[in-house]
Amino acid sequence: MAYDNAEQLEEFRLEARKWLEDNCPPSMRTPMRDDEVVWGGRNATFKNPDSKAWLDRMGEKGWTAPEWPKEYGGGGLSRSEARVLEQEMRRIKARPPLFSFGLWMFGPALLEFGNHEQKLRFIPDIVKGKTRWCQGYSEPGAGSDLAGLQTRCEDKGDHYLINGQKVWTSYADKADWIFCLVRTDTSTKHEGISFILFDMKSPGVEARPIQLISGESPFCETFFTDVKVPKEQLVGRVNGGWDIAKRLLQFERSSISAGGFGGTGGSGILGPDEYAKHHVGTDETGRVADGDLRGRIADHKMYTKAFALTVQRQTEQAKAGQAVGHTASILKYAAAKMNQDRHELLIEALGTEGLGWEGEGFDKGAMRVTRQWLRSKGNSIEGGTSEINLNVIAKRVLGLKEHQ
Amino acid sequence: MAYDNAEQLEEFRLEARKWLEDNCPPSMRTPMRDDEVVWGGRNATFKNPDSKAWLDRMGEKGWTAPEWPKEYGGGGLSRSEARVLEQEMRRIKARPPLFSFGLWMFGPALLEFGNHEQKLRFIPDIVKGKTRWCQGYSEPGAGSDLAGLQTRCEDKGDHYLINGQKVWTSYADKADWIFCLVRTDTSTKHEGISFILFDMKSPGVEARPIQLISGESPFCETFFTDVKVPKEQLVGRVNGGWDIAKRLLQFERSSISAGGFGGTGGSGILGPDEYAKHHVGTDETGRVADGDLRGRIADHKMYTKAFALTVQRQTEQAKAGQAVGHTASILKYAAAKMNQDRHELLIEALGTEGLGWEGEGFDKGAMRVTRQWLRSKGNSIEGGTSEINLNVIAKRVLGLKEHQ
Amino acid sequence: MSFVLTEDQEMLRETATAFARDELSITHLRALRDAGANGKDAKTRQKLAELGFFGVIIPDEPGAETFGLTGLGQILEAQGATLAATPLLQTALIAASALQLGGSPAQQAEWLPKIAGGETTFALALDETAHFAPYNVSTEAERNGQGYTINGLKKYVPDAHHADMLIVVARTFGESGDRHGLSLFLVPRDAKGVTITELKTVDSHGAAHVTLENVNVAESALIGPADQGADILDPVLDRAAIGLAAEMLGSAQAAFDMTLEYLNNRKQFGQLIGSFQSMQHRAAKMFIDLEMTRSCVASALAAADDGKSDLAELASLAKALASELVHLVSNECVQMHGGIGMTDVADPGFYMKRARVQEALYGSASWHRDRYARLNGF
Amino acid sequence: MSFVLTEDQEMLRETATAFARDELSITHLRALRDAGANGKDAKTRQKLAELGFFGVIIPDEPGAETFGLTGLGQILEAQGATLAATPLLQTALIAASALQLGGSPAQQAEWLPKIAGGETTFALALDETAHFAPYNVSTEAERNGQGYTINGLKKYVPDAHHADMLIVVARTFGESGDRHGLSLFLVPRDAKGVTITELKTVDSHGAAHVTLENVNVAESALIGPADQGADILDPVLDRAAIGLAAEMLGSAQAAFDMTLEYLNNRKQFGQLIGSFQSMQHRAAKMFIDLEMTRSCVASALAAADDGKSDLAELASLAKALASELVHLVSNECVQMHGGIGMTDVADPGFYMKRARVQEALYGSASWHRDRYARLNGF
Repeated sequence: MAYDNAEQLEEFRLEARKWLEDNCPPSMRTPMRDDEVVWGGRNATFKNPDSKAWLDRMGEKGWTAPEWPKEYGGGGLSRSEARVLEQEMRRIKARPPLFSFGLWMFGPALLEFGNHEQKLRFIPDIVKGKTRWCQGYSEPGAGSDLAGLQTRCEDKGDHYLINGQKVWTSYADKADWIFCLVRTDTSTKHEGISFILFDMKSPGVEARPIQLISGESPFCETFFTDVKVPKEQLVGRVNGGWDIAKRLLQFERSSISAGGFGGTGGSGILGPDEYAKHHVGTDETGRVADGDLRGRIADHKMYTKAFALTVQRQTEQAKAGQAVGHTASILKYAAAKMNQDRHELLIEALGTEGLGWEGEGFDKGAMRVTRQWLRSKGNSIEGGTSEINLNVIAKRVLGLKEHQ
Repeated sequence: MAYDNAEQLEEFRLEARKWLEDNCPPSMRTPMRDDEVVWGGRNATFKNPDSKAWLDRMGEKGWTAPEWPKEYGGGGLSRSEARVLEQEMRRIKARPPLFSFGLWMFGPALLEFGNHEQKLRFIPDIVKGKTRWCQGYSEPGAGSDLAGLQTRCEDKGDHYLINGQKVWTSYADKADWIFCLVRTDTSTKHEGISFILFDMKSPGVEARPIQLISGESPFCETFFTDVKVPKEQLVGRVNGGWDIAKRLLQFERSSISAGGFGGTGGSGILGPDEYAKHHVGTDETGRVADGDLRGRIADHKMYTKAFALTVQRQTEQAKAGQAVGHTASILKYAAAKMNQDRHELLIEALGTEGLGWEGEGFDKGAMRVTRQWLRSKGNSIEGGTSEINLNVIAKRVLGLKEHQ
Repeated sequence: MSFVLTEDQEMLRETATAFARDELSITHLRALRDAGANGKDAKTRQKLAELGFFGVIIPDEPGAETFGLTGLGQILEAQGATLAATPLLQTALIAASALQLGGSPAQQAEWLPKIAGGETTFALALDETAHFAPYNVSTEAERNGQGYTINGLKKYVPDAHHADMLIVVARTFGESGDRHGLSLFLVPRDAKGVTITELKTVDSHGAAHVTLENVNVAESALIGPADQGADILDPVLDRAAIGLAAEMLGSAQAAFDMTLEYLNNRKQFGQLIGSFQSMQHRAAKMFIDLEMTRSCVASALAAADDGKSDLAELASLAKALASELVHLVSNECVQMHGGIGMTDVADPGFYMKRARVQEALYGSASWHRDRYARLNGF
Repeated sequence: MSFVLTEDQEMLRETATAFARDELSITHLRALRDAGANGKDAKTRQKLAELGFFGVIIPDEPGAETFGLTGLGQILEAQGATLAATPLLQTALIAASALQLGGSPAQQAEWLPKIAGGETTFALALDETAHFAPYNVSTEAERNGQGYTINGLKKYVPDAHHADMLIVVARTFGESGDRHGLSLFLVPRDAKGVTITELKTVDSHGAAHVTLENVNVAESALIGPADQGADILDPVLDRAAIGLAAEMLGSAQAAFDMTLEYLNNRKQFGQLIGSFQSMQHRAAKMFIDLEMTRSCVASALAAADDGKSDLAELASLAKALASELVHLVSNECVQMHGGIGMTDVADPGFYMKRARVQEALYGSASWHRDRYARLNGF
């Protein structure tokens, strides 16, 4: 860590600042709407040509994945440098150039468990946003009990043959490739699972969007019928996929708990206190007139603040080598509760204004809240249910035993 | 039920009213303080000679146990007559002449499971308040898991020999006799339990009061060392005690859920709304100034009202033959929550006035609240924990299955 | 007060339950939604009329016995179980009550038979803001030569997108917030100056904003004495809250039953999910709350029928508990169903969506807690 | 702001934790209680002085570094874990802060060394009613020739039954409820006209009512400018709330650890009670709340040391969360211990009793939620 002395870090900061000044288009320094998010991939769409330029430049430099090795197209930065880059981007309010399950979940796992050829083949395209990945994990019979999965993967000598069904595959209808858990041994549970990659254009793959209660369809049911997969696309060893799966779930929980829920966040949406002041009214001293509702909003805002401070504390402590362990489960649980409470309070504060679905007569922002309220109900289910997170905390953190 | 026609019932009402007018001393028609409760027994104490007269007259008539058979000293009344008697007593605000575990729990069980000789021997003295009974159920290693009890009962030919320890024996230091669960077979669990009765003056019995966090000592640890018990004092069959135990627990839960907690109730103690108005203050429209606290008090008062209506509904429905089943578990759970919430709110509303223990400087009524607040914490433990009640509801009422 | 239904009421309950199950299932609601019906369902209205459900609290002849609000409550509970959109709450309960409590003999003679027969449906146009606040009425009814001219805007009026008649609460005296000065008017939906803006709502029941622009009504359109409309409105709103609470109880019970069913069938980790103790305890607690709420709803219905003086208190109790219950149960229903609960093809989401509409109408839990406290003097 | 302790603070934390464990256990508190000490413990005071704990936020020489409130917070957390009754909150935190923030150079020179050395202890005499309401002061200080004459009654003053000096908040202008017009006075406990009524309290720490009857003090007894005492009082009370929150966090963590221990040892139905899923989920939720509260307490302590402008907001956050936490955990501690938890020989009850005192002092959760909302403009 000799390199990381303060002076050299300061030098890096100036370089990064200069580069960002030169390369981040002004339109990329404004708040991003949900429909402006860049997901990359073969069929990438860009609402604004600047989005493409910004992604290309950042991808070329490897700064979409600042800490990944240069060898595979990453930025090759140290943890400290990456943090400086983050600060500098925040300083100019630069948008994230790329949203990607490849960056957040699959890439880190492949770097840890993949072989050199696999990394060379897949990582650079993740960094540059050229391949959009989706995650083939849950199945109709395997939700919380993920290891109960049934999708068959048979060894046919020169290739694998895959048959089965996944659900809750995020954006499977838009993704180029899938990283997928499959069963390679039916005689055992956890030890019969493998981790495999294949192109979503392979014959026999079909993705059908699932309509949610919020009216949106970010997830798919995905069907595999005699899908042929080259053998070199299996990651790690045959029947060794469960360890990769677990590690990847940690990356997933961390990315959820750090980023919170709801993509770009609720820009343009007011807080429950503001809606309450507007719709419920205030007393002569400016307080929300309904004291009961006001107390519950205060309680929620405190929880939100406590959550932010906890993220900050755990980050600092991890930096200082005082990691608590399984913080992702703690934050995942709390983030789900927080986001759901927030939306319940928003809907309550909005009154009948929060009950619109579409069309005339309702405020557009309020209708977005209504949809997000329904969407937030998934927060305690997706990426590990709240119940599973409580189990993990009880057993792994608190050391409570199982029935004997 | 031909006898129970309306006319005859009306006749009984007039008789009962007349008898009560003649026999219930005026001082027995005033609210009762905690220290005026009559528990009967060999060493009965009466703060007021009228209490004794009232007990003697009611006991002689069998109206302390109105529905028990005349043969054993009971009132021999029908359900409808008993209800009329209750109404007439309430009309003149007559005090209950006797508090007694014999009346509430042991008597009903003995009438169901005992033989004729046992009933003749024990029931009349319960009715007249001459014998005070206590309950030997819980043990240090057998609380929620009552059937795990270890107190040994050995068959010594002409008598039983009992060795072991009970805890949470209510008023064991004041009781004359005990009804007790003992282990007569160690090779099996539920099927190795018997139900036995013995005199607390028997050699080898020792009762040590347990001091509670509230400072009071209503319960004892009770030790049995080579206690000899005549064989005719075993109720039902050897190893058949668990059925009696369960039935008796139902009587216990019903008596708790019907009567609520806290003996004679909180006479003289204000409600949380009144304490809040006094100590927290009110706004210009007379509302409790703290809107958050006010909302929580309202919530609690609503729960209390809902509880009372539920007791009433279940009574009426049972009368109409529409019993829900296991209502005791539902009401026991709710009564504990309600009483605990109430006392938390009382203490919160009292502020520092609710933090006194003894001596000068605090309001006497407030100090009683403080003690009752601590005592109320036992409500979700005694007579079947809230967790056990939830288990019972989940399995027996809702039909949820066990792990397989 | 009795918690036990009469034999007639019990039969009515069974009829209503069977009808809701057989003809007004959630599948029916989903089909209507997908067809863009937005809660408009003429066929169902016809069937309800045939069953006599519109006239449950209207005596066949003056002084005759009816099933009472308790009877109507059984029907609303049954339709709550399947989330059916019907005109019963607005018409058979609210309009019938308003006319019975405040209508002139002529009004009663004209409208009650039409209600009972399902010929005419109504909608109560009251709220002007996003939160229930019955005295916050700015809509003005000004005296003119022959009657009144009404101007104002009513927001989120349930059933106004299909009802034949409106009962408009307008101010004839004082200012917004005053209890005194309110008056109730009968206004045909097609009266000149009435504009109905149909709303597509989260529960697929629909509703409408109603704009009144120089709407002229005759003197005879006034229900009860001018300025004293609150004397009619208050007990009508209490009945509306109680009726809605009965509906909510039905919704909560149905969502709970669906959850239990799932708990006893779905496996994870080789075990029924209902065999996990944390699930069992959560289910048991919901059941206790259901039992409590059921008692409150029954008492409130009976209090209305018996003319009890604690009607307002019991109405607030029932509506507040039913609100908390229906949110708890519908949320747990989605959560315990896991991913499938989040999908539009499954039923749990429908309960959650309808629950927020049920809460918002005629006073939220928070509003009723506040009123309960006021009624209890603190 | 840093969530990571300095090496010095870490050592202080370890010392304090070991000292509390070894010398101030609950057994010690129980023994003091049974001896009727009522929180008076001269021996402990002596030891705290020897350890230097009274001077943790007082620099050895002007401008020198101290352990800061963060350091003192570690000690308070440690004493919270064993529920120890010490004069540290009143003396080392409140009195030291008041003198540092508002005292004249002469007052600082006179009193700060005496505080640091444990020679003089203090008690803040503020509240006059049963609820924390810092501006509701009716105690009057009237100017006389040489200084002031004070009259009034202070209720439930912590440590006043053994402290050497009082800091009395009195009104020199305006009326009860006004922020302006408060003044702070140094008053010896044995001053003429001061009556101390010792209170036996539920937590066995004791406290006292203080009556001031024509108590004469010199001009020099005034801390800071007259009438503007709230400018000193407000930040002092925020620090007090934060220090108490640290203590509460310690209590909650200890009660939680005790519960975990029991869950992992006690069997029922042949199983460890901690292996039942409903227990596991409840424990896990408590742990999450503990983690959240720990973050808030640490931030609030750091904000005081860094002179951050959001001190008030963070103080309310920490105190409110710590209140909810300590009630939840101490109640679950009793419940999960079952019958034994209800007995006086077991420790859980002590936590529950102390929790209510901790909540009542320097603002309840409800009070701080209200303030948090006000600070956030709603």
